[in-house]
Amino acid sequence: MGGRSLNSSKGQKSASNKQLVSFYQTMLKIRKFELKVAELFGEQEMRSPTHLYTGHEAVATGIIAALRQSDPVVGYYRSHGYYLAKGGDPNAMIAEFYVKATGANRGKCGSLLLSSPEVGYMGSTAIVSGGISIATGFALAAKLQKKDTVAVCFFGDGATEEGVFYESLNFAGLKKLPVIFVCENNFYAVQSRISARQAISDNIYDRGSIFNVPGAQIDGNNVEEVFSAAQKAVARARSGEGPTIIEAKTYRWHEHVGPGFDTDFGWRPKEEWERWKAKDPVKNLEKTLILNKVLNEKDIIRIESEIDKIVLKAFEFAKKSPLPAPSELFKDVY
Amino acid sequence: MGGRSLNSSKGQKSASNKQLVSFYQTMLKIRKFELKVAELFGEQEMRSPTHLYTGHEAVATGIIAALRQSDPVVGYYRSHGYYLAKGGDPNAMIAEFYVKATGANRGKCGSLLLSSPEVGYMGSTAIVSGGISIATGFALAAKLQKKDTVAVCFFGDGATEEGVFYESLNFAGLKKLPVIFVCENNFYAVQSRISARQAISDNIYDRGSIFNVPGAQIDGNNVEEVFSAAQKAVARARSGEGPTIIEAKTYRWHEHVGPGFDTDFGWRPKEEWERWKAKDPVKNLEKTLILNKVLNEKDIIRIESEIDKIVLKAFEFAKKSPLPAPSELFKDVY
Amino acid sequence: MRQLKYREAIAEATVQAMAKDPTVFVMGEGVDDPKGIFGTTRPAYEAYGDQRVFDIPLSENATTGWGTGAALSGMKPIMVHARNDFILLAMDQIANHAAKWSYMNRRRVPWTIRTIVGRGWGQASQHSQSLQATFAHFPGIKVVMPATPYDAKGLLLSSIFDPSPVIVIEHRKLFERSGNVPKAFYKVPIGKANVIKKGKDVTLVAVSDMVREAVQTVGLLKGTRIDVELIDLRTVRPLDIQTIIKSVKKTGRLIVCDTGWKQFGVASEISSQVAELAFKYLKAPIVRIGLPDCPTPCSYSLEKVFYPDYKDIIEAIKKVLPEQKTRKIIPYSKMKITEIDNFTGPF
Amino acid sequence: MRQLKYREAIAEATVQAMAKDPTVFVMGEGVDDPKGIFGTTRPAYEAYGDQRVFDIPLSENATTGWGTGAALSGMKPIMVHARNDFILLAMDQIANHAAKWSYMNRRRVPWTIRTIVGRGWGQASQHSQSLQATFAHFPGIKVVMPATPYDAKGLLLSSIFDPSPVIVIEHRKLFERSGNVPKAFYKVPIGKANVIKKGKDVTLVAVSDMVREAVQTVGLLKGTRIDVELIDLRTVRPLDIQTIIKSVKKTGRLIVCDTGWKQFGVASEISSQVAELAFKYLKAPIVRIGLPDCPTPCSYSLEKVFYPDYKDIIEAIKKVLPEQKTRKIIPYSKMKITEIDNFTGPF
Ligand SMILES: Cc1ncc(C[n+]2csc(CCOP(=O)(O)OP(=O)(O)O)c2C)c(N)n1
Ligand SMILES: Cc1ncc(C[n+]2csc(CCOP(=O)(O)OP(=O)(O)O)c2C)c(N)n1
Ligand SMILES: [Mg+2]
Ligand SMILES: [Mg+2]
Repeated sequence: MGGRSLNSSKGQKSASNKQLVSFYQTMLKIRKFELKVAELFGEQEMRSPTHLYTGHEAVATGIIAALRQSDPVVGYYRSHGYYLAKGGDPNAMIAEFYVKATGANRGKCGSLLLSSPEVGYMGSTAIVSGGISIATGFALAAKLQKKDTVAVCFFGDGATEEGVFYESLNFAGLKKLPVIFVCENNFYAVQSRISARQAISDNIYDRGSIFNVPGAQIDGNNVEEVFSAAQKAVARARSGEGPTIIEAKTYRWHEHVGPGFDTDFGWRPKEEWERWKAKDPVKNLEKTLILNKVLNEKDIIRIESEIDKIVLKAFEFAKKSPLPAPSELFKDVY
Repeated sequence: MGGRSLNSSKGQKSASNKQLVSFYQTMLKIRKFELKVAELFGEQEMRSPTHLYTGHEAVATGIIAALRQSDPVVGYYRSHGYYLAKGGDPNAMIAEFYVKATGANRGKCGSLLLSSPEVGYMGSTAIVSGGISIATGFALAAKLQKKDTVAVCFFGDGATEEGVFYESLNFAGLKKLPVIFVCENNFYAVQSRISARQAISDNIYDRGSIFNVPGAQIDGNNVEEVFSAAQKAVARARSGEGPTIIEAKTYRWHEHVGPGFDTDFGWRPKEEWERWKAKDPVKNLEKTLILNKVLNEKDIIRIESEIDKIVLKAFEFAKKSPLPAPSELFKDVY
Repeated sequence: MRQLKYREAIAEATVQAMAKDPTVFVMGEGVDDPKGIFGTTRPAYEAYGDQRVFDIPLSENATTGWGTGAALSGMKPIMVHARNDFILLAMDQIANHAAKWSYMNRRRVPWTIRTIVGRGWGQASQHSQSLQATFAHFPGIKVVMPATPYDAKGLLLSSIFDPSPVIVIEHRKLFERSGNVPKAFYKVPIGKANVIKKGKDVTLVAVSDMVREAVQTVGLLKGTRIDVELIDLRTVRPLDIQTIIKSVKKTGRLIVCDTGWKQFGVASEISSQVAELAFKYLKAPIVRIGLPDCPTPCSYSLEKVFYPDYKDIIEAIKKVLPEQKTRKIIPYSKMKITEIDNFTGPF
Repeated sequence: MRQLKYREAIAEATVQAMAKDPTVFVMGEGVDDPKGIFGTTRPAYEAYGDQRVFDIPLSENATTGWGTGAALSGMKPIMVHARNDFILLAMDQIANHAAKWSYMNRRRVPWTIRTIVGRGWGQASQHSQSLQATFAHFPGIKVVMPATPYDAKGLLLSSIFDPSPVIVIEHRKLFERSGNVPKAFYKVPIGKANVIKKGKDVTLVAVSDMVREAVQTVGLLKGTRIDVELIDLRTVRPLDIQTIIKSVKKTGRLIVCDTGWKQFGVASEISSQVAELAFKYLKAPIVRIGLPDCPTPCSYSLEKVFYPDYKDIIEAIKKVLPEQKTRKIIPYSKMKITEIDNFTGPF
């Protein structure tokens, strides 16, 4: 407990080649969707605060791959990755970005509050830390219902400064709840550096040690490592051993919200950005797959073009969909 | 850091005999005042929720003895000990219990929200954990003002379940603020046992380890041990080294609120209660002082009778004081 | 009919809900202890044990999120807080999350928060607030305030089985009061005010403990010609404004008595809606009765001026009715007060 | 006169307060970053450095307590939150502690919270709330809402130097608007509404961004005979009800436009006070304009129906004034709208 990785190796299997290819497809899908969003953002048709996940793709992909579709996931405003990895409908996602009636949330949420409860992506929150206790509640229900469901919450490094994180860790540790707390530590909250906000900024994975919640700190840009940590945590949770923290170190390429870059106005050192760009989770997996002869250049081209089609179709669907009618305003308040 | 006691021995001096006698006087004063409150409570003249401190006396006494009067202290509803140890006027205290115009808070607070800012007892709160961030704010001011003030917050074990405790630890650790977090761990919150509420119930002193805040777990019934831990923490704080947690294990003799006993209705094992009663912080110090020939029986009688006089006078003062006039209602809202 | 105390009615509703539906559970600080929550949760604990009635840490904000997650998973959580002051710590989960979840995600959150207003006996500023207006400001939340043992049971049962988040605000002063409570499982509908007494001169709307005071006042006015129509609001959100409007159209006069602060409070909302929807029926200004503009003091000498009572209601009646109607009101000194505050603490 | 943008006026007030008084400091998430808080805090950071303008962890409840403790120690903290939705996390420290501290302990808490209402461009339910009524319900707190660059500076300076806790609720939509702002240090008094335009037909009270809409509406009514008296409320608590009453005594008609929800909101409070204190002067029902009873939707097609505008104000005017007065109002399609929403995100 409290080490940089979980001691137990139960439930650990390294990903098969087939799985790795599927991870690659998911990650590339997330990437390509966001590239298109960034490209078209200036058109002013996707009008809602949009927080790009580019750079983080391995985290959502690797964690969610270790789950069942029925396992509930709660995310935060940087929500596109969870939605797609969980199997949410791409058309409905882009329609939601265009705030259309056909959107995943009928135009009520936009990018930052996306969800798809049908596939277990239960909700996003735009309040930092807001989902942590809710995911813990999913796990509480699983325990009360004696189901082997596992709940997952994704959140940023900033969320670990909010008290509700510790309140939930204590309760999850006390009741041995089947919940996995996934912190995507990208070292920034908006423009604010983690060292300006946290007394010890390198121990998020270990913050559960005082509550009997073990943790692992992993390379969030390496989907195999993410998947492996997730499998261990899921196995722990499903077998009644309780919660786990996974701290995945990663990096956000874009500015906090919107399609620009923090390097544009000199806030982040260009060098830092370049260094992390070299750790591109998608490209690096692609390289490995080619190196290990799991895929060849042709396969890549095929996969790319399949995804391009999905992306294109989704934007077409979204653009031609109608806006919500005024009567939608008062629906679903209660 | 994170051990059961602070490693540094800086600032540590054992209490002189003179100091011990003064501790004894303070503790006995708290005890005797509360005995009288319990005795007269049934008269229904002290009408406000009253949380007796009996059993905890060594904590307030030992900690506050290591402070200057100008050092700000924030307490909670179990407030009588802090008030008296900090040097609050006994007449005004009892008048406040009788909710009189001459009370420390002009009849606006009663027992549970007592304060005396004039002597640095800045306030009590009836919201569990409510004072922790405020005391941290006192320390922040000291740092900004470059003063060597030390702020102290007292709270119960229950308060360590509220997120604001961790939020404040992080900030105090980050900014190395001169604040001491004193947790009086009496194992209960109202009737609820700590084991039903906390994932790990024996490590409150260590909860700051993840935020660079060292801690010490001490015998809260031993005023010398409390004083010694307080001196170390105060020295750390005054010299700019930052915050400390002191977890003082102790026991509340009475029921949570009111003059009865939890053993009355079978909630607590009588045996547990007896065991702690044997650790009476006041009687045990008295025994030590006699054993070491610092005081003799006569001295004790003299001290007792001096305190009895103060107590008597305070109740007389309170009883004959007027109730607040209706015009007081709207005073000091802003 | 069978008599139960308000607190016994709450306890009975809890047990019956749990008997009927295995997804109902109770969590809260001290819910399993013999004195806890004034005896309202212990019977459920005794009947269903610590898997369905359990103690939790002091973490109000997270607790509410645990309830939301559990509710979204098919459970019906009842969260209990001994004072509504404490759930100000949970405002984020109540107002930013639970209130909006259905709107955002089209999945409903069927939880219930039970919480209590403290009043009197020196509860002072942090244990006495009556915060219905604060919670009711947020669409997505429902707020009920039972004033009788009958409603305490029936409204709690409605709340537990309601598909939305409901905050049930009980009142400490009512806990020991007795009233008719059928043994059977029954619901009192959320969003429906109760016309306690028909009348034609003035409409008196009261909330929670102020219903008690209003009933006493009506009693004190027996022998005068004043025919009060007395309405127990029962639900703060959604407001049953139609019942009030209907009454005001008849009486032309309205007095609203709330347990919370007057400013930005429930009485203001009712007053403004009536002034908008029934303006031309009004024969006199609407009078709001609520707490004055300061925190709660501790001393009983100040509580006496802080809390409104029958005298405030009678003064309001004198204000809205013509003099010949109120002439027969006897002096306060001659009134036989039945509502005597015999609460003796310690909490 | 010198023109500044609303956000520049806030920045200038902050710098001037810090120049005048060394105990003033600023803390908040991102206050030191070049884009942070829309540029309002960066000039102070540049002038006074990271000892007096500093970034903090995301811990809204504790932060408020840090502010309270610092304020009680002789400092004048300014705490900044990019949205007022976030300080629901701090309700306990705001309402249970800061609001009551002076009453309990006779020591005042001179802090300022600056926070912002988001509106439009898909802010959706958790980044767009306008929660003045929630905060203003608590005696002990003051709440101001500047509508112009002039007031943004003057009210912020008053708030910083006010001995009590003040919440300054700014509005995102106003940040880029320009107006007269004297260079000198000046204060706009808290608790004093501003009669922007005298008139005799109808009193129009507006709050924050609704002042902008109300001014536009008055412009659109030029050429009709309707003489509107336009009042910018400026302060929500303490309410300057006298200025409103005085106006209503003259006009006999009142419309109140708020940026928050209508139910249990600021407009309801004003309406009920006026109906109580100036009942006999009222010639028509008071009309409240505020947000309808649902969370904020994201889509601009729904935002358009959700947010009230000049049409709602004109409809209200038609409702309260006799037909012969409103006959000359031209059709909406012919009106020249000056207030065009050209906000383009991303936040
Ligand atoms: C409670 C709360 N406080 C402040 C904000 C403003 N805010 C939005 S995103 C954000 C940064 C959060 O950073 P982090 O949790 O690390 O996630 P990241 O954006 O880096 O993925 C902040 C401060 C908020 N949304 N909610
Ligand atoms: C935020 C909050 N939640 C709940 C309560 C109700 N309550 C009052 S005292 C108390 C017990 C606190 O126990 P602890 O902190 O251990 O202090 P002790 O009374 O044991 O000294 C509780 C739960 C409260 N006052 N405030
Ligand atoms: Mg981050
Ligand atoms: Mg305790």
